[in-house]
Amino acid sequence: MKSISLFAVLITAAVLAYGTIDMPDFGDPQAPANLHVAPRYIEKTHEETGVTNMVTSVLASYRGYDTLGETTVIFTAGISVILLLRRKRDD
Amino acid sequence: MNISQHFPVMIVIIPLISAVIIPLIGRIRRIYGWYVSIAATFSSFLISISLLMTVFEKGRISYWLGNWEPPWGIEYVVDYLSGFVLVVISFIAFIITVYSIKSVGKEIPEHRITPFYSIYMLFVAGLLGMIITGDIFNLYVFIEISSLAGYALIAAGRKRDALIASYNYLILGTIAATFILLGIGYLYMVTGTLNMADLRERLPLLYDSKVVRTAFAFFTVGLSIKIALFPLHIWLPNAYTHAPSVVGALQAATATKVGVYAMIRIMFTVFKPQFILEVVPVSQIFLFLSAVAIIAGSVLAIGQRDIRRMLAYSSIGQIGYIVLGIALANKSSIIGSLIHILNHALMKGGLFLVVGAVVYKTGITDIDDFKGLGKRMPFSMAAFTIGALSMVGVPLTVGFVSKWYLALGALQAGMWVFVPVILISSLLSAVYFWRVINNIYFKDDGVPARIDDAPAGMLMPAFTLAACCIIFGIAAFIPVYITGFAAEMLLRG
Amino acid sequence: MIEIFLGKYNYWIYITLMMIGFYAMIAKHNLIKKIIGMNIFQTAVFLFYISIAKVKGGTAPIVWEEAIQYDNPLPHVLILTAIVVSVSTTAVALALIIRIYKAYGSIEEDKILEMNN
Amino acid sequence: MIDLILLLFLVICAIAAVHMKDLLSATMILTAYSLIMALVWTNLNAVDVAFTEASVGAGITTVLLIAALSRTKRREED
Amino acid sequence: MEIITSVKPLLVVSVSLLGVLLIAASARKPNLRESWTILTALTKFSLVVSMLPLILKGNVIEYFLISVLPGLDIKFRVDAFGIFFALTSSFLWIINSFYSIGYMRALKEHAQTRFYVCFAIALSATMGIAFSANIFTLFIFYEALTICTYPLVIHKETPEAIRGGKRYLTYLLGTSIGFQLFAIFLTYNIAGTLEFSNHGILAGKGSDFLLTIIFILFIAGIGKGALMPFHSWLPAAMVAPTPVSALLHAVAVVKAGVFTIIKIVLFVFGVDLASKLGLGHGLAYLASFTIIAASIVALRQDNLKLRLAYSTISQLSYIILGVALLSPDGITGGIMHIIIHAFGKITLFFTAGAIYVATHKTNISELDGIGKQMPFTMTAFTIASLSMIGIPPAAGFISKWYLVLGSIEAHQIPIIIVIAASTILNACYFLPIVYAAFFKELPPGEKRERKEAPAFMVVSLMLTAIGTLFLFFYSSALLDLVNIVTAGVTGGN
Amino acid sequence: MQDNIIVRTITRILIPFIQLYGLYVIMHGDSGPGGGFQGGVILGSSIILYVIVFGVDQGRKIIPEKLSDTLNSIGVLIYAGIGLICMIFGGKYLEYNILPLGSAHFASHIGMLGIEIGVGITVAAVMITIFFETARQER
Repeated sequence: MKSISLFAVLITAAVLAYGTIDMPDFGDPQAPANLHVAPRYIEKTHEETGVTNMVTSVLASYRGYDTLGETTVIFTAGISVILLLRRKRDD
Repeated sequence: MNISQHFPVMIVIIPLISAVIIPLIGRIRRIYGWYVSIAATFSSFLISISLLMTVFEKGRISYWLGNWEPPWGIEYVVDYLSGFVLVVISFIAFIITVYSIKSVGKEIPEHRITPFYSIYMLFVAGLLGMIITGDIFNLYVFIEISSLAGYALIAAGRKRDALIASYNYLILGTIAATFILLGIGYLYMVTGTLNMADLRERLPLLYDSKVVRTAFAFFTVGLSIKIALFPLHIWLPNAYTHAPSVVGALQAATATKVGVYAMIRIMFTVFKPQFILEVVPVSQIFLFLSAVAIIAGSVLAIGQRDIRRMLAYSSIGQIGYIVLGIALANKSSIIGSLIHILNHALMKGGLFLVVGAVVYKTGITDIDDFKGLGKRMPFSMAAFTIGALSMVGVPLTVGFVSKWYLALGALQAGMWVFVPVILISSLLSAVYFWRVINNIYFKDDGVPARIDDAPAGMLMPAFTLAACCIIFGIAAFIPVYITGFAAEMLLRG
Repeated sequence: MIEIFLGKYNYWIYITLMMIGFYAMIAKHNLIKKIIGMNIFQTAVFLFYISIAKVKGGTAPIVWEEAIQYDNPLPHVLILTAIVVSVSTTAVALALIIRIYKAYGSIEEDKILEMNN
Repeated sequence: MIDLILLLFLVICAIAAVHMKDLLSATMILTAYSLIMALVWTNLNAVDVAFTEASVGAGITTVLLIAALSRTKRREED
Repeated sequence: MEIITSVKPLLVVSVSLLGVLLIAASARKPNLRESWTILTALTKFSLVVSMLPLILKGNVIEYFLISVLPGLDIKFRVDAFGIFFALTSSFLWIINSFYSIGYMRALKEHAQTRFYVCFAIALSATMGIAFSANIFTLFIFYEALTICTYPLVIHKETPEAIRGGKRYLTYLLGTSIGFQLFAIFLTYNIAGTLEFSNHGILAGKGSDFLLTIIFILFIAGIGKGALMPFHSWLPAAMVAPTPVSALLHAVAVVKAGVFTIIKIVLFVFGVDLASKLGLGHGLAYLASFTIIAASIVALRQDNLKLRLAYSTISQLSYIILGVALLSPDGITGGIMHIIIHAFGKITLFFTAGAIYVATHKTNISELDGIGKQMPFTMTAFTIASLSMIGIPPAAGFISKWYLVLGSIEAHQIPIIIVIAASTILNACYFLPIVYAAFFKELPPGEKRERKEAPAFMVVSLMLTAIGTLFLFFYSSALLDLVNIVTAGVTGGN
Repeated sequence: MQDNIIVRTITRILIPFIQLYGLYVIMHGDSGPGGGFQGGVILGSSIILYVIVFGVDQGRKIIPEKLSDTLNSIGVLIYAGIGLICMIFGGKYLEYNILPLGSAHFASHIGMLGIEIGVGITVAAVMITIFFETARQER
């Protein structure tokens, strides 16, 4: 079992390492991740949403729906724990 | 306010809000939770039909959440493919909800029923969200909602084996989800976008990038765990066997189907078909894996004593069919795959519902104990037989249609070897269902005479699914017509 | 070769961390250890995301007069969501473990599997 | 430079957390891991995320793990 | 030739399904139930007869039901060959019904309702096979026939019966799904249609090699034809009650098998293509081998029903042989042998059943002097044996005559030798029984008194024996029908 | 820890401050680090601290089961409800700008604040719930 796990881990590591070779360098401002969608968040946040924290504006407004999903996940966890652990009420 | 323009978001929000309301309303009376669930799934079903019709009238629907245009905001997309799958999943969810109350009342402790329905609706909302979303990170969020809900649902019953099954599913499911998250990160790193349509445009230039290939690898491995593609299926048999009957039915009929749907999305609409066929020939690997899955699933199913475990292994084989069609990647084979999604949802759902009814009435799950059940529960067993026939792929059931198209696709792709694979596994499934049918109808002893048939509330849903197996088997042009459009859309380069 | 390593050291570290967590998740028998591994595993992926967001000379993505360049806020948002998912999963897993311990009296996977057979 | 040291600490903490037989110690090391991670992220200007990780990873997760440990077993068996 | 659209073929198929409802509804009243059976049989026969004049004028009756998938239609088409088979089966069903009533009541069998219900469904399926307009429709009814005869085969529900039933199903389902479906699928792929046509649909489509493969798959896939090596289900199915054996051997199952083979050879491949590829010769030699081998095995059987079973295997191959010669006379002989063998073999089985009911004897060695106890029965037996051997004035002579003519026409002298040899073998295994029955002394302790079976049975078996003679003298009407078939398939365009 | 007077006193003093800070973090997510989620966790942990020090039974007296259950749902309902309200005023789901609150900026500001509060409530309530259920000792 241990050796199979180790094998799986090494394979995954190898794939990851393979992928890393072509990555843009760390902190490169010209990396594609920083060029396509993100600039609008950075430049227009204040103008479009009126808040100064870009993380908040993206979180709550541009991608507000993801955050609804996130809240739902938390809610799911809460109900799951109730489902799994709560005992019958005495009353 | 024109409500119909908001249908794409309503189909997810309605079950979600109902899930939130159920804990509040369930305090007044437990049964209200069930009523709310029925209302929510039924409205989702109606909305999904309306959406599919709109797609046929006007083409692809794009809904911008928060009115931010994609790729900056999140986009909801309904096209032929997602419209079709939405209808299938919401229909099954509705049917199983109608069925659920008696079985849940018996298999789940009373004080857990209200949270159970809440989680149940979250599960449905998560699946529907996965189907409709056009944004890969949003896909991840909904995968997690449905997965978390799924773990809890499996462990909801009284059996202790379910706990460890659920835990193992949780560990593997988390690995899968994290792999998907990693894949999303890799794609974002080189493209700077999360929108599926946008990715589709930007990726072809990067097909040679090692990052993109790694991302693809992580997506496929992650989703393969989620859909239990052989040999990553180890979580599935225990989970389906020990879960409460309703959960088994729901998971078997919907969860893996939606996983496959996500896989199709990634392979054909985020990447283009040429990527899996020409750039990195992963389709070859998938062909091989799916053939192994088809045979192995069927062979393993033959050896099982517990009927639910048998059905679970058979699911592994059926998933192989769907993946086979995807990997062959031509029009016929994709039609076959998509119809098989419908088919498997209908018949496996129906079979699990019947098994649930048997458990409800008698508590037996061992195939050897089914002797003479045909006399005691004739209607339930009739539904079971229809489902089994469809599973084998007998003509005039929908199972035949999907296998026919898969085989056509295999020949068109010049891979005639898969035709015998399909035939052999049909034979094997005939073998394992025959054991059950034979016990049910042609053996006498076993089930005590006081057992009578399941209540109408359980029979009707099972029969609805069985009837659909036959209706779509005879009027096969309906699913073929719809999925034909979907297949063409997917293959457009 | 040396640039590959030095220019991307964050990425190499995250791979290492991820593999440690991954190994713990699949090789350890103790159920809680698996959860610890899972946290390491997921957090490593988050580190990767945050590393993508970093821009040389950038400042935190909060509007500020003197800033010339900001870091990319999008990965931060995604990871906020992912952290929440992670803690939710942990909570559900722990709830399961408590139930398992109550049912089996053990949190060692191999022992539990023995008991099942 | 400080980055690299913190990252190395991370690796050490991860290995230690996985290796520890005493689950309570492992949990505490995991907390340290989360805190160092939060530091790394602060260093990378991800203040919101670091804040969250500090409160969730180091706070809630630890509390939950300890609560769970108190209801199960403290030691990992071989 | 005109094509007439009429709903009658559908009525013929569905009338016994209606009968099923009535039979099942009157399960508690045996007399009523049996009247329904007889009534349905009569209705069915008269419906078939009512179509006869049109067909004799050279017309074809068609009825289109539904299209499942493009190219896969459920469609009925009554032509000369189909109505020939339908007449045979539906007529013999009437007699068999009378006989069954006598047999089942005399032995006080259990589950009689199930018996009659399955019988009626089997006849529906047989009619469906006879009137199929394409291979797909034929395949559906072919499978339906297999499945609905299974409960009949295992009627006794003893372990031995179950084992026999298992083999029955395994062979028939296995070959049909494994090979026949594959062949149908390939045919659809290269021909683009599955409609039967007088000159075949495969000519000029696909390579010779592929066509040969398809042919082999078809022949292997039609297990009901009992060609060696797929014959062993037939002896295994001998555990069934005698009326069922009669059904299997004379009325429905094996006849459906050879009917299908003939349909494939003549109407899918066509005479020209089959002779061009040499497929006819191959099939003829396989059939010859089966004739001789089965006869030799038959010689060594002491159990009367088993001997008859092997005799059937051998006789069926006459039919296939005749068609495989691909000459007009050969085809005539083969087709004529369908009805001639049906009358002869049903008589033989009726007598075997009568002997069993009256004396509980099953082995040939116990039959010494039985002609003195059961003169009518054994007279019928003698007539039928003569027909099997091919001695005038029994009808068997006609088909053998045509077979010999056909082999000369096809320049196949070895085939004549085969026919001659098998005639001798037939004589060897039938005549000793006749001799023993009439000329040997009764075993000590048995009295020379009348011990005939119930009247229902004796009348039935006398009728079929007389029918055998009748066919010899009045064969011209049937030959007219057969000539339409042969003219169609061998004539010019 | 129920009998350690120092811990008990300090906890009593600290908890209001922690809660105040939590509320601050929720409210000021728009201009600085933090937001509904972090604030919710802080609010939740104040109660968790209370429960650790004073015990589960005492904790349940402050936050009864019904209350925390209700709050779980209320938070998500606020969030989803704001989305629906946006729809009623003719916008897309979660399109705050459309709310009739004067300027679009202000509307968007209020909308975001609203959902942050929703998130905060749910997160705090769920954290409390999870902790109560996990920490409850078997009797």
